[in-house]
Amino acid sequence: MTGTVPRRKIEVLVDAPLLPRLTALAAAAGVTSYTLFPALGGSGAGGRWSEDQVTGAQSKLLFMALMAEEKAQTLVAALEPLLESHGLLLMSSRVEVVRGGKF
Amino acid sequence: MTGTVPRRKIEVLVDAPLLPRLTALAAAAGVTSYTLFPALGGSGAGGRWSEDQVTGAQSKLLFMALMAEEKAQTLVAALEPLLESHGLLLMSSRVEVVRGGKF
Amino acid sequence: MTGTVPRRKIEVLVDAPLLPRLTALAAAAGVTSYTLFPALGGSGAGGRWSEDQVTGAQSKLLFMALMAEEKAQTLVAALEPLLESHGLLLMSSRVEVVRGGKF
Amino acid sequence: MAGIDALLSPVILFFVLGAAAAFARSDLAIPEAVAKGISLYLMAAIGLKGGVQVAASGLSTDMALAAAAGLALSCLLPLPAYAALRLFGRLDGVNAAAVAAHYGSVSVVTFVTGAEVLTSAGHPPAGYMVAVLALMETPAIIVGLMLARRAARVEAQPKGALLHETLLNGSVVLLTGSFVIGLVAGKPGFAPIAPVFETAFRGVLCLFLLDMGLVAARRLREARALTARLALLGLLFPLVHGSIGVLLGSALGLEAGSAAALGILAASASYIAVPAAMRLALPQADPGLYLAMSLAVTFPFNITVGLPLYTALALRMASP
Amino acid sequence: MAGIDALLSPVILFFVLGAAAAFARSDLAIPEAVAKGISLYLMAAIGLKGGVQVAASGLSTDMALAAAAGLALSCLLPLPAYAALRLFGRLDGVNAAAVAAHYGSVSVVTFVTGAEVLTSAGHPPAGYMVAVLALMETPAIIVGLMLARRAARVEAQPKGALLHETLLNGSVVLLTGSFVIGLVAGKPGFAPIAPVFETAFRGVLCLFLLDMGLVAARRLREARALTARLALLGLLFPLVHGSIGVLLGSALGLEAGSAAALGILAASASYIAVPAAMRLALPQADPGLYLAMSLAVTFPFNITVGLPLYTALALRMASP
Amino acid sequence: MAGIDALLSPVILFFVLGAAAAFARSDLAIPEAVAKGISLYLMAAIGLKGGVQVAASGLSTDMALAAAAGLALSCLLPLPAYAALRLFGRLDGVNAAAVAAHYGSVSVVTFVTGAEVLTSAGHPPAGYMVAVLALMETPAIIVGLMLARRAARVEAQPKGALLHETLLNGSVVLLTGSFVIGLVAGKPGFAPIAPVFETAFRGVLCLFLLDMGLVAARRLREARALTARLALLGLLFPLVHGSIGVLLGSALGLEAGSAAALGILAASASYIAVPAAMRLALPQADPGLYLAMSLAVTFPFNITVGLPLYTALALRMASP
Ligand SMILES: Nc1ncnc2c1ncn2[C@@H]1O[C@H](COP(=O)(O)O)[C@@H](O)[C@H]1O
Ligand SMILES: Nc1ncnc2c1ncn2[C@@H]1O[C@H](COP(=O)(O)O)[C@@H](O)[C@H]1O
Ligand SMILES: Nc1ncnc2c1ncn2[C@@H]1O[C@H](COP(=O)(O)O)[C@@H](O)[C@H]1O
Ligand code: NA
Ligand code: NA
Ligand code: NA
Repeated sequence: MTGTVPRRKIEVLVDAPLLPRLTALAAAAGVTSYTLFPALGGSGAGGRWSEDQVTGAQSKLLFMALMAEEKAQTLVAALEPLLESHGLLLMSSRVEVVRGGKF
Repeated sequence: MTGTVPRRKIEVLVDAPLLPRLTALAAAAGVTSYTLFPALGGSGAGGRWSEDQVTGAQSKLLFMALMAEEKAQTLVAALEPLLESHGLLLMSSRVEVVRGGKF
Repeated sequence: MTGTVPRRKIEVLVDAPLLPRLTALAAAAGVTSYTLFPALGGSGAGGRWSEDQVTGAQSKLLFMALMAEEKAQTLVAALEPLLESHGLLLMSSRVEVVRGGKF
Repeated sequence: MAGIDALLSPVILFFVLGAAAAFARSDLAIPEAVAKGISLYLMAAIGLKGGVQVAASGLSTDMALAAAAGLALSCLLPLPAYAALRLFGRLDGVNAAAVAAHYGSVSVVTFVTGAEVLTSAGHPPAGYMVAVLALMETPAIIVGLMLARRAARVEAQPKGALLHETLLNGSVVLLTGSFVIGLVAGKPGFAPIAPVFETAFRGVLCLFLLDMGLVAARRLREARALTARLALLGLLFPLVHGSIGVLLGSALGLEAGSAAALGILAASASYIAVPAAMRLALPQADPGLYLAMSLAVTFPFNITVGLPLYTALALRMASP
Repeated sequence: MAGIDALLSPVILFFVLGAAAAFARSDLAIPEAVAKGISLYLMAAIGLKGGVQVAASGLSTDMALAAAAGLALSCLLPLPAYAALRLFGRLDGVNAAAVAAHYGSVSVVTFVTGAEVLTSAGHPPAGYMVAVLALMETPAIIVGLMLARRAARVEAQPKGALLHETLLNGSVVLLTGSFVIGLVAGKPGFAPIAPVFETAFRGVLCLFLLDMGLVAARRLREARALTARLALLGLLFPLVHGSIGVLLGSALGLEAGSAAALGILAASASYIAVPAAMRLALPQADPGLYLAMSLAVTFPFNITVGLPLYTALALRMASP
Repeated sequence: MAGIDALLSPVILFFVLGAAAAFARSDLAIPEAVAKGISLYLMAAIGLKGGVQVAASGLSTDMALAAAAGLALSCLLPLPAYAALRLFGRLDGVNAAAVAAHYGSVSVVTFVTGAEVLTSAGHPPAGYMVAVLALMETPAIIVGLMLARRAARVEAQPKGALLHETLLNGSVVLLTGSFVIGLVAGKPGFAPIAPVFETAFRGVLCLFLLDMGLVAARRLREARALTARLALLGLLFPLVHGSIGVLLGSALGLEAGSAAALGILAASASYIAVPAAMRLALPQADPGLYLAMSLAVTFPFNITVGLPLYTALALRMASP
């Protein structure tokens, strides 16, 4: 594909009240560019949850950041304690981006 | 990447009223962990749709589940009749996850 | 995996007011099937943004389209001027789809 | 004249504004969550008011007659509609059955707008018409599915599931539930919540019809499957069904307002409960088609032209 | 009797309707954004009205006494609750501490519904009870975390951060802020906005309780972690805490309405501020458990059975 | 004094509460869909009320004069603003042009809040000022783009497209459409919807300004591009433009309320129509910059300090 470069895409499904901690850890690892997507609900070992709750305590969102391979390793390492203690889901995958200089 | 294991990510774009059937089929195939994301609109062979409809009949969401390779094959096979009859879109891709024991 | 075929998934993070232009360019490149997902917020070189703004000027969404490899190249080429001028993020990745004849 | 007055009331004008904005491709849009919230409010309000009125007036034979008439209309209207859609509309069996189900069922917003127009013209429909509305929502779905099953090899459905899904459709539950709450609470219980559910009703309806105008016109613009023949049927069905409803209501001795309301129910086409059921049970049918007909053709026609017509017909039948 | 009357008021009936719809697995649902919007409206309204009342009545010793009593209840009630959850409920230390924190804190919607019931029974709580409500939201969180820390090796928290997060929780800020605005604006400043924040209040509360019924019943249906023993505690805690609150209020000489309100606050369990804090500070605790107890057991119990009980007890204490 | 009174009205206090919550980093937030819904309601209400008033008072030369003055201000104010932004603000041409366009255009919420303040001070602006508001939204955009084109090689735009997008911007369409509906419906048609669009207006405005306070303060906190010089301009522009508007209105013989409203329009800076147009047509310009200036500096200044000032100036000009 013309003009694309490989990057790593890191996605973390995070509880809304935890987001500030996640972005702070990411920033400390040098990752300040990211995009957030809403999640609607789900099911896991801890039972079902769904966004239509008056209590916001269980709403979750997807943190997504693109970066170079090395930086991704730093980020995953930096997030690992939070992933462990709060049982968060992290996915890592390979994508190609256009205008790779930027990302 | 330290501590990650490969998993398959299955995503299905599903009409909101069909979701209970999809999750029932998935549960029957042994997949009870998933996350749902909202979709806003789209366009396909059947024309355009958009979420800002009073009628909820055309709103769609994305079902996403991570699992091991073998389970993914079972799931896709279990969903195939529903995919066929209702013309749903299923995507399958490879991702790495942290704390693979859990997923 | 039984019955799946490889496709390319193109995702573009686009400002809401720019969407009509993006879909027009995609249509001109022969891509008329796509799905839109909402984004909630993010951070980048241009600072933070978040969807909870009265002004809709900074809300963004994710344009996602599946297609064959060759078409993806055409699409990326067709979108490149818009990506450049408006600094949009484009990701391209490989997925498997079921019922590949359709997509 | 009541007709022109009704057309120039803000409620209808906001619908026209929404439609005009969508045709001009303005980016005006009401957030989906807000529109959904308003439609739930409208259903709760109409249910409550109906229940409170029935609590005041007591049960009556009129009520039983209107209920029976409504049920009959919901079951029977899809049959000639199906024939017309196949023969004149040139639809295949499954699509014809899906569309016919929409026309046997009812549109809550058309009813609500009609009740407002009738009330401000001095002919409020009886409170029990809300119960008739709830009764008419689902039978047409069953009839439509039976038609589809005769026409084509349709995937066997887990029957209980579908029945459950249609009978417990959110709008049916909210309407019926609010009706019962109104019945239990009566006038005194309703008084403290009347500012929200009665005084504010018309104003909120304006905002909702603004959204309906936007939605209907956008659908019309994007409707690919809509042929001229089908559009014509989308205008004829409400005219014919509405007249049948009014005449039936009058023949059963309902007062003018209730007879007109029965006509409005018959004339209206569903765009909430039925599309959801069809998407589940008849996935082969094209949602672009049935939503275009009910939402983009019949709904606007009823709001602007139909309501004054059915009202006038009911008044003429009432005055000997 | 006031109790039955209260049960048949539309406000409570809408809660029952929502719960029934969820148990019947209807797809009725109120958009999350709308429910959130309504809950913010309710907090602003209750805060404003409290502030306006205090502006009219001035400061009093009653107010100081009620505040002290509220603070004490929020700090102390978690302790016996924790013991009961460990010994009778068989929970581990961290989960017991998390649940106990919920029962020390308060539920705004329970208070709001109780205030409506009390007001329509002729015993409105004093305006300053809103300030007591705001005071009681957070101390229980601190106590709960201390209990958890004694029970298990809990991840050391950046303390300032958590304190900040609980004290500046949106609901606490909005309640307190609206209270102050009401205090500053007084009756004359409130008059022009009273149609929204006072006249419309009850009707909007109906819609909100419809949603709460849906949410509570769905939680109950999906609650896996809820044992019979824990469900029993979810009924006993409000009874015991509510009685303590009423007796304490009466002993301090508060009028019947305010004593009942203190009981309601003590009886209620948080499902907004505390769950968010627990998710942050005690991630090992199971949200399915504490939300099921507070939202799916205690909340419905308080709304339907508890409110009339605490009211009756307060009235009996008041009349010698 | 009217100024202090206005500052202590709940409408303004809710704005202050929102800003304070955001500065204290509270997680208080109003869902985007609800805030959007409220802003559409405010536009519909202000349009309707303006139309109803013009229907009552008839056309006048004042109206034509005010319209011409508004158009002239929207076209001309960007020019000196552009110069100041380049020379004193040290912005490049494209960013200066984008910011200048915002200051030529108007903010609906500033106008609405100002109209409330003026009305409760006994000087309601004339109904036609709503039409002037709608007229002033878009010309500044065209002027801003022309300035940008002179300053830099700006991507050639499909002209029709942009003109279409700005003229048919949702807020312009809703304002104008509601104005026309008010004109057609008149007092009698408006009466049944007045409880929603008039009685409830102030209370709803409180909730909206709470959100605006949150949004403005968050923007200010996160604004990186805002230099001290630009912030100063964000305070000077409204002062200068507001004074010009008031003086021009007074010179044209408008009554005090309308002259003050013209000043408020001139002083206000757009944060809906213009940012959207700039994002499309001038992607090189920095949204963080122009939104910070209009939303985080000028809007709060106008709401708290500007409104009383322009009112006082208009009253002094009126009383000889
Ligand atoms: N295998 C999975 N695939 C997709 N989402 C998952 C998976 N496992 C957990 N989740 C999501 O993570 C949330 C918490 O998971 P758990 O801690 O297992 O309850 C679930 O409610 C899901 O939304
Ligand atoms: N190639 C594609 N890429 C992304 N989304 C698609 C694609 N094809 C279909 N869709 C989505 O699936 C919906 C139904 O597709 P269709 O059945 O083709 O009308 C569309 O409205 C899109 O939201
Ligand atoms: N590396 C990245 N990963 C994820 N999202 C990004 C990245 N870079 C930019 N974005 C998104 O694109 C938006 C605009 O980016 P920018 O032009 O750098 O301000 C940001 O606010 C993010 O939402
Ligand atoms: Na019908
Ligand atoms: Na409590
Ligand atoms: Na201006």
